[in-house]
Amino acid sequence: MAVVDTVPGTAAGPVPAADPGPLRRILRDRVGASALAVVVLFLLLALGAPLVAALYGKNPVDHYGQNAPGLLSDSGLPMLPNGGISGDFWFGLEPGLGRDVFTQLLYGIRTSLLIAFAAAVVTTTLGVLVGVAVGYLGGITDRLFGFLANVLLAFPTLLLLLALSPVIQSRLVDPGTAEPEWMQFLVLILVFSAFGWIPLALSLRATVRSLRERDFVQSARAQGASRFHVVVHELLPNVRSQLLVHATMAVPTFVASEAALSFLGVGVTEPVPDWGRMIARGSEVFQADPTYMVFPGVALLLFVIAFNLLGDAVRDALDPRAGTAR
Amino acid sequence: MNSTVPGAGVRTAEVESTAAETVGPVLSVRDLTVSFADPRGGAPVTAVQGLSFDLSPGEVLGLVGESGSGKSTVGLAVLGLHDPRTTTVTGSIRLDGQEVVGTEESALRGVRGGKAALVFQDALTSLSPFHGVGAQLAEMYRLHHPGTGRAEAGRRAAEMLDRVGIPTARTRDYPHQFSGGMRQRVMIAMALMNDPRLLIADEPTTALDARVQRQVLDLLGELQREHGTAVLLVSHDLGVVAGTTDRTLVLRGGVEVESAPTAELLAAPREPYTRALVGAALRLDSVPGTALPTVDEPAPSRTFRPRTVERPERWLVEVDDLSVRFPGRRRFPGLRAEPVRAVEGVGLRIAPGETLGLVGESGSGKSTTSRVLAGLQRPTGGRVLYDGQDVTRPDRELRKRLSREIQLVFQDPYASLNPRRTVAQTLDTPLRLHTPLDRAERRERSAELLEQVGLEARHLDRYPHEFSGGQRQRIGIARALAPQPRLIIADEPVSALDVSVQAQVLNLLMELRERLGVAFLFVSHDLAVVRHFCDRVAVMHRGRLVESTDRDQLFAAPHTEYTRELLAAVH
Amino acid sequence: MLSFVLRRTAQALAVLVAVSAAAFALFYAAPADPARAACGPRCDSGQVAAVRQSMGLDQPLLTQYTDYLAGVVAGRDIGDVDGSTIHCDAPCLGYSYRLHQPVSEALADHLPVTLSLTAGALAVLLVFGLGTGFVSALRHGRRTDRLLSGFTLVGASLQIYFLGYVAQWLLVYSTGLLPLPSYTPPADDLAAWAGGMLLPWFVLGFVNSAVFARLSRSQLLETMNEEYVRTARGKGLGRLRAHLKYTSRGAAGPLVQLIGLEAGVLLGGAVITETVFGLNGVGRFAAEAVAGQDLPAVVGAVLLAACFMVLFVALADLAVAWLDPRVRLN
Amino acid sequence: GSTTGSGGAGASAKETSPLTAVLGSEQESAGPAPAVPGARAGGTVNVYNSVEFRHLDPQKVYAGATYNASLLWGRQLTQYQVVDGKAKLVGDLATDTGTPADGGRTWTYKLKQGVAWEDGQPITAQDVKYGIERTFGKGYEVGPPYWPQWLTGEAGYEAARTKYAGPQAGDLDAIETPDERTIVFHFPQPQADVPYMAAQSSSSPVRRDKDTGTDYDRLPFATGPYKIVEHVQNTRMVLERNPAWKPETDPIRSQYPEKFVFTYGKEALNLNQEILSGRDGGANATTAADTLSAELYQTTDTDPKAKELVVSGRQGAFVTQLMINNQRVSDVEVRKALHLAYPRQQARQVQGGARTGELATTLSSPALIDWQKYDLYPVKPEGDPEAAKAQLAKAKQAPGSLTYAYRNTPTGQRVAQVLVEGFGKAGITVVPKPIDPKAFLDEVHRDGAPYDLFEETSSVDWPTPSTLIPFSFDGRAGSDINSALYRNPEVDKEIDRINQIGEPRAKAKELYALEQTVMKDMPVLPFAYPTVNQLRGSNVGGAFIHPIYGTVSLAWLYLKS
Ligand SMILES: Nc1ncnc2c1ncn2[C@@H]1O[C@H](COP(=O)(O)OP(=O)(O)OP(=O)(O)O)[C@@H](O)[C@H]1O
Ligand SMILES: Nc1ncnc2c1ncn2[C@@H]1O[C@H](COP(=O)(O)OP(=O)(O)OP(=O)(O)O)[C@@H](O)[C@H]1O
Ligand SMILES: [Mg+2]
Ligand SMILES: [Mg+2]
Repeated sequence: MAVVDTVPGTAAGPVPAADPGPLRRILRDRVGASALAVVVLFLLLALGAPLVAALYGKNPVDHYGQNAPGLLSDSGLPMLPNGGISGDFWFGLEPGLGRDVFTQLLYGIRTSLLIAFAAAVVTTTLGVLVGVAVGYLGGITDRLFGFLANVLLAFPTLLLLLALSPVIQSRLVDPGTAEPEWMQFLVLILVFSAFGWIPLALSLRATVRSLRERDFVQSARAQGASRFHVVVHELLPNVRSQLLVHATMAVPTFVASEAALSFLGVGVTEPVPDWGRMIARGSEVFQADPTYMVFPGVALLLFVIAFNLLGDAVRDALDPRAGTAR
Repeated sequence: MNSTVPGAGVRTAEVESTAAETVGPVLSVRDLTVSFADPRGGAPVTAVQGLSFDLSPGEVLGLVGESGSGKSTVGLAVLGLHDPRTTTVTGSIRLDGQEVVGTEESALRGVRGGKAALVFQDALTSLSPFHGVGAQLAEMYRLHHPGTGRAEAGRRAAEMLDRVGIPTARTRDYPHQFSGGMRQRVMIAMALMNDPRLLIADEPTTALDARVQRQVLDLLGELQREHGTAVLLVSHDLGVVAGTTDRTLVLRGGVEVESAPTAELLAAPREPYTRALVGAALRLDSVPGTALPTVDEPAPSRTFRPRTVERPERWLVEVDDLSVRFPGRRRFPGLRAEPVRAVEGVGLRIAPGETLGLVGESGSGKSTTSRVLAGLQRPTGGRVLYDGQDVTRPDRELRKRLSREIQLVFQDPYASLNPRRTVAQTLDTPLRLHTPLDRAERRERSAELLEQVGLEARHLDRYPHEFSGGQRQRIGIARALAPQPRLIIADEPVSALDVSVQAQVLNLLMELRERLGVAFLFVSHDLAVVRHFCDRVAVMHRGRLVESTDRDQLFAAPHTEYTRELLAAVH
Repeated sequence: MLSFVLRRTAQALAVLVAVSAAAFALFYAAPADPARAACGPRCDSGQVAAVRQSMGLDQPLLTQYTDYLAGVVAGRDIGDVDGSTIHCDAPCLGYSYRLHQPVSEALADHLPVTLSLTAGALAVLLVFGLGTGFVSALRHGRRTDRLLSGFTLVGASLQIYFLGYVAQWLLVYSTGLLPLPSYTPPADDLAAWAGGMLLPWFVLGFVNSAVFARLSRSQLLETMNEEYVRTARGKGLGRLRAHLKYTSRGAAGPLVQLIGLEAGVLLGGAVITETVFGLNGVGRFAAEAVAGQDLPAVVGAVLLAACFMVLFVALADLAVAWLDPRVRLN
Repeated sequence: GSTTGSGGAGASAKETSPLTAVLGSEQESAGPAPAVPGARAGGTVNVYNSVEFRHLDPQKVYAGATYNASLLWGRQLTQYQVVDGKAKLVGDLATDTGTPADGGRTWTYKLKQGVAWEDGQPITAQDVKYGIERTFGKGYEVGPPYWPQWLTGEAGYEAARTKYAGPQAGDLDAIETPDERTIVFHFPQPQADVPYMAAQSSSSPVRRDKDTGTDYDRLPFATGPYKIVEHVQNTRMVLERNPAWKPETDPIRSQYPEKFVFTYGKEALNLNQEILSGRDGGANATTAADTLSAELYQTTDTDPKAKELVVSGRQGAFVTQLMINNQRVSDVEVRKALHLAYPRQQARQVQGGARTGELATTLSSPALIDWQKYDLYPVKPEGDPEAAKAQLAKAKQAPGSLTYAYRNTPTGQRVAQVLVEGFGKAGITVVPKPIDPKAFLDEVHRDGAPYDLFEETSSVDWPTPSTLIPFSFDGRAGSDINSALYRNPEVDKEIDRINQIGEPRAKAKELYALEQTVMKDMPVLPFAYPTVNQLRGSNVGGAFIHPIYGTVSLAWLYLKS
């Protein structure tokens, strides 16, 4: 479609009002603004977890329920109703170990976010590099990539994650030594990254393929610009919004996947607080103590919804069809 | 294009005497205002404001105006096709005495396709790609003749298609299997299926070649006369309107500027805007190489030197026996479709400082040829010399030189600018690559370039979308000028622009040509533009060069049948 | 069209061979020793070596792989732990020493569960997802649209393992409204089959329907603005009929592709759903095989999943080609 | 802590052995079995199992739950008769529990009249011999190694097999079958435990012409009250009454239900739910091996109807211990400090509390004959960090950090957290090391495994202490058997001496004394005598936890209506 101007064609005609910028536009959207607020709240809680915990006076590792009598029954269930919610333990006590649920949740955000963000960064970077390069180069590279992507996509991902995590773990850790916490994180980030980059790379490849034929790329090439210049200065800025949307949408996906793996028992292990493991434990004691599953379940729900909404808002704000083009 | 069609005025008189005075108007629009709500909550856009006009049976009314002036909005409002949730329509639209504004959707269904029918600009997107054309026509019939059997409707559809020259054997085919002109004819056949009282044709020929455009317009006129249908012809092209309409209404920014019988309007426009619009339209009888009138400057003061290009000692560009083939689509490993022969045995010469026009209908290989020259496309065969050097397999040195001395200007000014780079960044690239200037100097030079093309230094840090189409094309030209090229390849540089903007850009190009002495390869399908701007013209047809001569000679006495046809279509 | 089918089939086969090779290399390179696992804890190294030999694990990986492929095509004989040989019919996916069963047989045992689960969930997902998408698009920008969009968003953000437990608790255990999730072969008792699958169908269908709702909504909205839909309405066709006949046809392509993808993914085993509802389908089978280091079973399950994936994606491509004359007739 | 669960759980608190009389007399060995009070015949019992039994071939079976289930279709020379939760070893196919001679070097069994295969042919001494010969064969390593070891007099199984390589290698001379009904075993060394070994599944007869090799693992030929008529692996198995079985020959089993239908592959939680709710045949169902899911504890605790369906009892002769690698933690004072600091109660709490078992103070299980409770170093169940610190002060050198290897399961992780915190309070740093559950046993038993602590639940092979100290604490045994790597030459000498005793009770007495000697060194920390809790449907009668095999006994079940 030919882009047409509504401005009378004078040499120095009035220029349309400046673009308000994506952030402004997200804020203008009520839903987007609240989503952003929730996301920021989660981020702040993650960053300030030690501070909040200190103010609240509990930590996520002490077995309060086991050490003080009267909190847990012999079989480990909280004595007080609603999962042991009390003035001391705002969200109750963990059945069994008797840790504080509130601080567990709080520190759980850190686990989720750290893995999700890292995986999002890795997959986005990888996706961009491969997608843009392959899309631009075309030819045999492109066909090889297409085949590789098909093969990787045909793999049942979850199954592979299940099978691979212990393998990678045992490859990386010397059996005699204790596995450092960061190693678990690293393994999860690695397995997520192994597959997460493909969809982005595929969509970028398609975008770049069409951009490659666009006049401005042709023009840069005709002017003798290097491949590097074309990719970095001409193509990359044009896929920026796609990247941003991908990254925002990737975070909740990885948070959910991480929780799913933990639920299936191959995620992060004790004592690192983790929502998926809390839900798994919650499902064991659900009939006796539904509260313990509800807190992480709802927190995860809120978190994922907020991120998804934010992703939508980012997409809307960056969508060229939504108004910048004209 | 051309404006004065002999006999246009006569026809107008004829129609008025027979139909318009005897019965009431088919369409009567009073004080029509249409505004669109901004989905993001901004101020609503008023696309049409206080428009009134009448259309008598059998009359053809042209609705002209530059892009975005609200022409299509009027057309859609007549059929009540706007989305009622985002659109506010006030005023009155009476179709054959029946009010459309505010009428129930169900009542409008009988009107749409029955009393009034629509033909849109692009037939490929307007016909459903998933249904056969015959079926689409038959549906149109059955919708307004309830109780008709499938067979009967199918027969009528086939008949109608036959009327517009589509063989009956092809009624089962799908739209994509037809050429653009055929599709447009299918659209017209569909619109006329139910003998509507009113036909709204929204830019029905914009997407077509001049030749096909002529055929379709002729067909439309023929059928219209036969059925006595009133036609609202929407167009931005005065040339189209001139040859077809009885009366013309000029819109600007949603407001009526002027309305008069077409011949009158073209001969003696009353409003300055109309005058400019008429003046800006190039005609085949205007003096080539003169400054063109624009809306801001209806009587151009500037003149250009008459152009003389002698046969040079050494051609800047020599192309011999050039051929380009694109591999066919891969089917099964080992099987490939026939290659596309985009260019076959083309030979061209361009002298330093000369402007060569390359014309031909769509797909004739113009762009491909120019891409070879720009080094963007490797030819399959043939020889291409630039300044005596073979450019088909350039070494580093030559490539660098070519990329400096040959520059490109593209058709679509928006697509040719990177939307994510500021004007300064866009202009910086060629300067950085081809001049030894440092950063500050490059910025200074960029500002100079902008001024050269009539923009200002303060525009440097803006993004393309902050400019109008004409301004964007100027930026594209400034970029081409940056490394001081010897040859500029301009691929349809004004086709996407409104007439008045087109005139401005052509003026600028002529001015630069005179000042800088650059050679041009000017690709266009618009003969009037080529005639005005070029020294020599080469005509391409299906990948072959059919003619290449001096401008005046070509337009006065074309050698080949094909060229003659092309020229005839413009007249 | 024929050449399209042929090309697509060749592609699919190539992908499958690559997947099998990758799976083979990946899992057999793992540190776990299948021979030790098969032999049991009391085996000493000599016995393990013997078992390894009878299982063919002493061969180079490449030989094992080509034997495996040959088995898939033509069947083969496999050594058991006790030195006897077992014939395994084509398509032979190896022999599970954990289950004492050819992998293909074991998979065939579990497949009906997953098939049932997938078919029902897919139906729910289509009806619900496409339905909400269609209504949302028709009521674009209105309250219904916002409500439905919110609803699907919540669906997309809910995790099966959370929703599944809560729903099970509410609908099955505490109120007894629904039967216990279980699999009964439909041939035995159709009502019991449907009853036992009802909750899994709805939970899996609902959680996954959000993607469809969103895609169908955006596709329909996009298509609604297509000129040919406007033309159809300009012909005098009612809004609903125009959308049903023209818009939905235009929006179908990407949806069909997504359905193919989803069917492939679901058939590959909905590990979490099957875990939550205790259904013994391919997903659980595979998860258990992973936990039990039953490599032939893992590779078999991976291959089966990949097969479904490739098959359904290819089918979707064919369907799209069939739906769209522009592709079909080229 | 208070005991929860149904009355059965109380049984676990008893402090004497459930074995009443050790060996039954010939009269007691005669059929029919004592009638189960209230039993009626007929109906189909559903048996739900989350996983298929690993083996059905009698010579490959080596797991309590399978022993217990196989009583339905398989018979051995001897077997446990259970009345009122008390087990007594009686002759099953044999007329009595065996006659020793030659100081325990020769044992003679005589088959009963009228015992038959499912096709009606009599079971012969040759069939019994052939069955035992199979335990030497290739592929049968998965079963217990005792017959080959005892019959050849070799200490190692492999060495034993070099002397005789199974039925393919011809006849085994060590077993004599003078006539169709007499079997005589000749052992190079005195063996006191032959009657118990004769009750193991690997002593089952196999008829040579019915030995289908690998397939025998799927469809063994029946001698018991039921026969397998259909077996789809990992899916289902159907048992019907065996008309060739005669109740008057069998002092143990009954034949009340018409059929048994085993269903495999359902998730444990779901099948438990099904039994609890009684829907879809759940009322007629029981589990064979799956225990009550933790998810249902609350329901069975609070709902009296559900509580009634829980069948509880001690898990055979199993004992759970915190293993200490005695080579790595060689200072006895440190081990004693660990014992004092061990937060046993908390560790039990995270696994479900008292219902999961009774805290242990001994190496041996209360299920063994003539067992007596003792507690050498009494300590608070929640651990005594102060006492532990004081004890630690006596150590020559304080331990650095100790590695605790655990199965990487949710429960495993929680117990690890408890230990880290509990031992931490006493100033002992514990580094938890998660290990893939399937690889756990191999990994911790591997030579030179670098772990200081790990938990192990193990059992003797039959209810005498003969396979406890002489195996698990024999300093000459490898890490696969002597998990704690306990080395004490004195103890080894004692073992050799006691092994020469041919009379079971005398031998047991000596072994209990030796156990206390070992316990003085605190080589491992006893944790609990685990309890099993299983569910049976409301219509299922006669369910109890088999005192030896530790699961619900199928052979005693009947349907109430
Ligand atoms: N659905 C809509 N929502 C919002 N604004 C619209 C809508 N349709 C048209 N407009 C705006 O109304 C004005 C008139 O549009 P219209 O399509 O009638 O112009 P036109 O004269 O047909 O232009 P062109 O020659 O480009 O077809 C433009 O500013 C356009 O942006
Ligand atoms: N990259 C390509 N691959 C395959 N075919 C191509 C390619 N580029 C152009 N063609 C074909 O080559 C022929 C000539 O194309 P070209 O773009 O040169 O025509 P044109 O004269 O510039 O047409 P227009 O006026 O529409 O721009 C056309 O048939 C076109 O379909
Ligand atoms: Mg328009
Ligand atoms: Mg072109």
